[in-house]
Amino acid sequence: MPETATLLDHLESMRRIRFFEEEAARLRAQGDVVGSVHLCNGQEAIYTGACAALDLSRDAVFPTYRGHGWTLACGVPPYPLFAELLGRQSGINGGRGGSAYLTAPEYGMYGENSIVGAGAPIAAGAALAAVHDGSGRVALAAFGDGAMNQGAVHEAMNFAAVRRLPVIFLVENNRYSELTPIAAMVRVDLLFERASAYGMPGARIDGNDPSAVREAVSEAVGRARSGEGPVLLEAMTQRLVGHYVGDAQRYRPAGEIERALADEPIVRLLAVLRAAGVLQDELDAGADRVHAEIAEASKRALADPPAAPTTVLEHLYA
Amino acid sequence: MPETATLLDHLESMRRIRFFEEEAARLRAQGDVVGSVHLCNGQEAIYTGACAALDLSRDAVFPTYRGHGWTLACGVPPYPLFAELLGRQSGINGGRGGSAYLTAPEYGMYGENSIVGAGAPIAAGAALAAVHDGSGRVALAAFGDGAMNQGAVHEAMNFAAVRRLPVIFLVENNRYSELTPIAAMVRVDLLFERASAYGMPGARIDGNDPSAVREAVSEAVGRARSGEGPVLLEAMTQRLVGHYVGDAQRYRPAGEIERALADEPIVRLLAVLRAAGVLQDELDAGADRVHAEIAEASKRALADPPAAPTTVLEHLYA
Amino acid sequence: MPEQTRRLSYAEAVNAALRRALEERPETLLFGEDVAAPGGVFGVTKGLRTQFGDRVFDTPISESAILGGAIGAAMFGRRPIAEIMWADFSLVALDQLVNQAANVRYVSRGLLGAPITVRTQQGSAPGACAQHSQSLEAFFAHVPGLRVCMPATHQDAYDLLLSAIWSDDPVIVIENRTLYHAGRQEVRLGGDVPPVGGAAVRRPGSDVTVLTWGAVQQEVLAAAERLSVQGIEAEVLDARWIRPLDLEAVLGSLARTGRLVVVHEAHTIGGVGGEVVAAVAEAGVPLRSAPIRVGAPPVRIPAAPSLAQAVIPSADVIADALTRSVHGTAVPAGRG
Amino acid sequence: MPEQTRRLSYAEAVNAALRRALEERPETLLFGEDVAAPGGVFGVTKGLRTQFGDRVFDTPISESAILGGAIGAAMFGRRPIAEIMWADFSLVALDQLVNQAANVRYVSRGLLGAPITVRTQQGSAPGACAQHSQSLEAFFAHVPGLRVCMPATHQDAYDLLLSAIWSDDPVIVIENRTLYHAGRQEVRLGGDVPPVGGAAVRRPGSDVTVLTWGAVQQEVLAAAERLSVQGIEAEVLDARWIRPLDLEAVLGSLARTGRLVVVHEAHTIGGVGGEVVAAVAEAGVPLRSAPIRVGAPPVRIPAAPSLAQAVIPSADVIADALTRSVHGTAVPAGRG
Ligand SMILES: Cc1ncc(C[n+]2csc(CCOP(=O)(O)OP(=O)(O)O)c2C)c(N)n1
Ligand SMILES: Cc1ncc(C[n+]2csc(CCOP(=O)(O)OP(=O)(O)O)c2C)c(N)n1
Ligand SMILES: [Mg+2]
Ligand SMILES: [Mg+2]
Repeated sequence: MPETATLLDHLESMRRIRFFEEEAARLRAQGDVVGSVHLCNGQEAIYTGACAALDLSRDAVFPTYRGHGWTLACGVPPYPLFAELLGRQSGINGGRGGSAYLTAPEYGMYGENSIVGAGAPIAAGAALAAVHDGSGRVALAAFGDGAMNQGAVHEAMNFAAVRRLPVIFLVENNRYSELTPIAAMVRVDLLFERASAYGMPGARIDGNDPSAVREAVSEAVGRARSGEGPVLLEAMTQRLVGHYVGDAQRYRPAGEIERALADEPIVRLLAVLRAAGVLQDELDAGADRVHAEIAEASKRALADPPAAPTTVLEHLYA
Repeated sequence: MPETATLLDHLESMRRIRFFEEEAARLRAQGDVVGSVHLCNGQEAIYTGACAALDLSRDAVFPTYRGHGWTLACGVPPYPLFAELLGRQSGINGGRGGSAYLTAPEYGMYGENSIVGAGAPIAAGAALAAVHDGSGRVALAAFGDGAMNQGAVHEAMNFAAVRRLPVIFLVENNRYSELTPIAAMVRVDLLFERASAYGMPGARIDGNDPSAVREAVSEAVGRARSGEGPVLLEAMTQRLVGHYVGDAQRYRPAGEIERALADEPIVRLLAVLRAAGVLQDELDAGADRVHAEIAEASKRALADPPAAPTTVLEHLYA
Repeated sequence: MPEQTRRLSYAEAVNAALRRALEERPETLLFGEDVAAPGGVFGVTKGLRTQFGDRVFDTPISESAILGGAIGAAMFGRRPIAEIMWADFSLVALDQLVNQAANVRYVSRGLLGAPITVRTQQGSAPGACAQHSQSLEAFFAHVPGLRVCMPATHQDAYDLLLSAIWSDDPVIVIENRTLYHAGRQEVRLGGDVPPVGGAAVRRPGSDVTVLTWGAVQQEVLAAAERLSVQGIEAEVLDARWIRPLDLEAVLGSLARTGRLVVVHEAHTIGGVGGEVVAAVAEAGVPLRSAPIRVGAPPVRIPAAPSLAQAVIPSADVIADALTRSVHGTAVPAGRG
Repeated sequence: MPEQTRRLSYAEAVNAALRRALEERPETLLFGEDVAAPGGVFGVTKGLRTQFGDRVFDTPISESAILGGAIGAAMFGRRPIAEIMWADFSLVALDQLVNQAANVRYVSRGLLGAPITVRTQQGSAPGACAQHSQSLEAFFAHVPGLRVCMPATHQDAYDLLLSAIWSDDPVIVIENRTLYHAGRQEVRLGGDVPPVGGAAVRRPGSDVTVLTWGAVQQEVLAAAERLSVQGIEAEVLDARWIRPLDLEAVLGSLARTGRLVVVHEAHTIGGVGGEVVAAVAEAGVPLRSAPIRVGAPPVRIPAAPSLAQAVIPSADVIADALTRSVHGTAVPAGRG
């Protein structure tokens, strides 16, 4: 097991994501943020663990519309991220991307994708570049369990396998596609089992444990950097919230969310840390610090002016 | 082993296809037929075996541009098929389909498809209809080894598996995609292995033995009719000719075609029949009959007038 | 089904049309992502799974399978109604509509058909990203063999969808999510299913003809009312059907007004507005001022409302175009 | 690369441009189906694999992976040249061009770009089926963020492709397989790579302006020569670039001729010809007769040559349109 300091880093990273999402939900409910907002509450261990295993000074992640967690884990500060959700000029993309399509390549976050599965071939393409520029860079494509049934994902996996590309396919399996359970999507819900027929390793991992994710991704990164090709990782997790802010979740069986709350990554890691002798005061102090950071970032972003239409026609072409 | 009478039927069916293709090649070389013509010489056992297992009064096949063999095996006479290739008014589609996109639903041949993989979801859709109309019909989607890497095929297989649709996915694995060997397409060339992760049975079968194909397809049809869902069959075979008429095949290793000629379905079945005591004279007489049938059909089609442009705008809409 | 009138939202009108089709046409099927058990991400298909069971089902996130599945089922005698949640998503599977559905009847000379109805919705809405905001009717309208409509009123949400389902051709019905729950209106249910095609006059006028389609019609009507105060009377035509396009209605109106403005939310360059203006110009109709197209400028659709508002045609921009058209500040469109 | 002139086929001109790009731009990659070891199904990429090794490779039949792969590689600093064997096949992966490539630069405000070149070819050829015959430039030309060109001459096959590869934007280069091996011409190689855009005058004339693009240009020139004998001089403009469209060149020519005919192989309804006619009408240029679009009628493209010939614009049909335009049998396009 990693040392306590590392676990405390994971805790802070996951809390930053969780508290960000809680504030984002509030901003959406209040109407300060408009449009569809897809929160990742409960899936934080995946982003924290994976980004800890990557070298984001050269590697890159290609996540989905459910990408606030990835963006924060890549190191984007909460302030420009809130500002982006709020459509502020100070947003990380000046408001052009919004919650579901923002990008921050300068942090190794190569863009959310709001087309299910479309990021997978793009990540494979980045890996293709890495093969040719000798940079040793690795690309990580993240998408949901439902995306596994999209043609582009299939093509990307086969393409990466046959060309031995340094790309990691990371499935965030929360067992739902929007409002529909995985049983309506696939007959076999062991998604990692698809890997072997493409000729790459596949494994199911605990998506609620940042250390487990970190370990699995580190190993995959090692393989990729040494030219051994792609890997498919299926991280089992759960959404503690709706598909989008406002989703009443009538489709979720009674008790499912309650059970999930008992096993979600932050609760679990807190227990581990307590068991390791970390004092509750220290843990609470950490929470307060992050809460303050989030509150301050949100306040600051809210105060900023909306994106200025004057430059709206710029940057369509080079 | 099936009785001799059945094997002789298979032989006649395969010869009809082979001789048709040989005549089609001649017509293309002469310029009577224009455009890309994709011949199936060497793959006849698949069409003969599969169609023998289907009830084409209600079942349907959805093949590819390499579909002359399927069309003949479904019972379309050589004459309207030649006429279609020749762009004659008497063509099975009045010249609208041509060699690569013809259709003959009245024979259970629901259309070639010249978009790789696109026929797979359409066949799954036909199977979906069968589930709802209680007809017990089965759909068979046929496509090549290269098509296995097309997104639409992946989506069709998963869709069929999760909905338990009565569709058979039959891969004609000739180990080439146009001019490129399968090694450039996939890392694992055991394509049937993809089936299990979708939750359907998959098997590799001898695509050069019509009886083996017939048996495997019969079993799949039985499963499908009884509501047990789809099957993926990978029929191993080979192209004895180029991807299209005129293909110089420089990409094929020395000796490959020669080796294939020793194992191709007609040669093999002739040996079996001789061993079963069928006299060479009878076998030769059969060949002469089919040759005559093909020659007569081609001659008749050649004599027909070209498709009349007067009705070219009709049937775009109902 | 007997005629009756009820107050419905646009979404409820769509739902009523689907229910009627499922009741009256046993060969119909309804499927797509989240349409069955959840009743649709916009609640449009609520209650249909419960009432019609397996004929209404949820699919994997596989648009090629959804559209190809619809085509195959149609070839086998069903009448599938497939939903593509956003028109933007059709681009992962456009092959099935253009290379497949559109060819079935033509190549088989009518032996087979592909009577599928594809319900989708499109356009900009506050906060929506560039991958969820496009207006793509031009892609579908360019394809011989497809029919395309864009219901912009509650009544049309009901009528056009039924026309589409009853049609023996593949029809793309493009709805708009900003209309689904924006208030209730009287909707006539039952009665004969109207045939495909035909524009509708939304506002009579004598000074300028405005042809429009889709949700932007509301901006057009607002602009028209505003100009009416200034004594400019715009005739607002709702194309409703993009393919076939009711050119006769446009020419008829132009014969009275002599001025043309086409307004759509889609990008102007290469948009269907170009088809309309070109067809009118080819017809050689004498115009008193140059025709004007109003649509989105050449840019992606940004998420921030302040940015999106700057590119999506507004009543202001439309009113300005109408004024220019009428006051002919635009160079006259040619002399004989 | 130093200037030189060589006699090349259209295919060899494309090959020369690719070779130059691979030599001068180490960040280029070339991939697609059958492009490497086999040298392309049309022999266009012959010899490049041997000369450039792994930078030129064959892909699975996976257009989404090919286009998405190109985009990702471009985001990571490569300059990929991807081949889509037939434009018809782009429809299985159009998402990657419209929803992905076109958005990269805009959303990131220039932090990232997707400088990909997509080489494809399209159009009707004897015996080709309805799924291998379409002219789809209208689909690409409607997309803000994409560039689209259609080289119709041997020289342009070389020049435009280099402009595309040198461009930092995603560019679709639409070639035509009927041109690849139809004889050799002098082609200037080397020298500066021209910027994107700009039409070319293929034949000067004073009576009518014909704007065209793609292989049908040969029919247009044949028709123009035929009419010249009758004393009608058509000015033939090759648009070359469909997006950006060189409207200035068109207006400049119209200022002299006052008559417009647009000819493309694509279906007229919803085609780019509509954009041209509409833009001209909007500009309010005085025309002496109604503009005319010549293109394929609303129908799928049938395989039989006798049928395809009946729908693909021929010199006869074009000559007839030019005559109607000049003799103004068409109703004049409006009086002030
Ligand atoms: C091609 C495409 N089809 C459909 C959608 C609509 N959609 C957005 S999210 C989603 C569900 C995705 O489920 P999953 O892949 O499991 O990811 P999760 O949302 O659970 O993280 C769907 C269907 C889309 N954005 N793109
Ligand atoms: C979507 C699409 N991509 C590419 C092509 C061009 N193409 C036609 S046949 C073919 C090879 C197909 O190989 P395989 O699936 O093995 O079938 P085979 O030709 O061997 O029977 C290709 C790439 C196409 N028709 N459609
Ligand atoms: Mg999920
Ligand atoms: Mg093959």
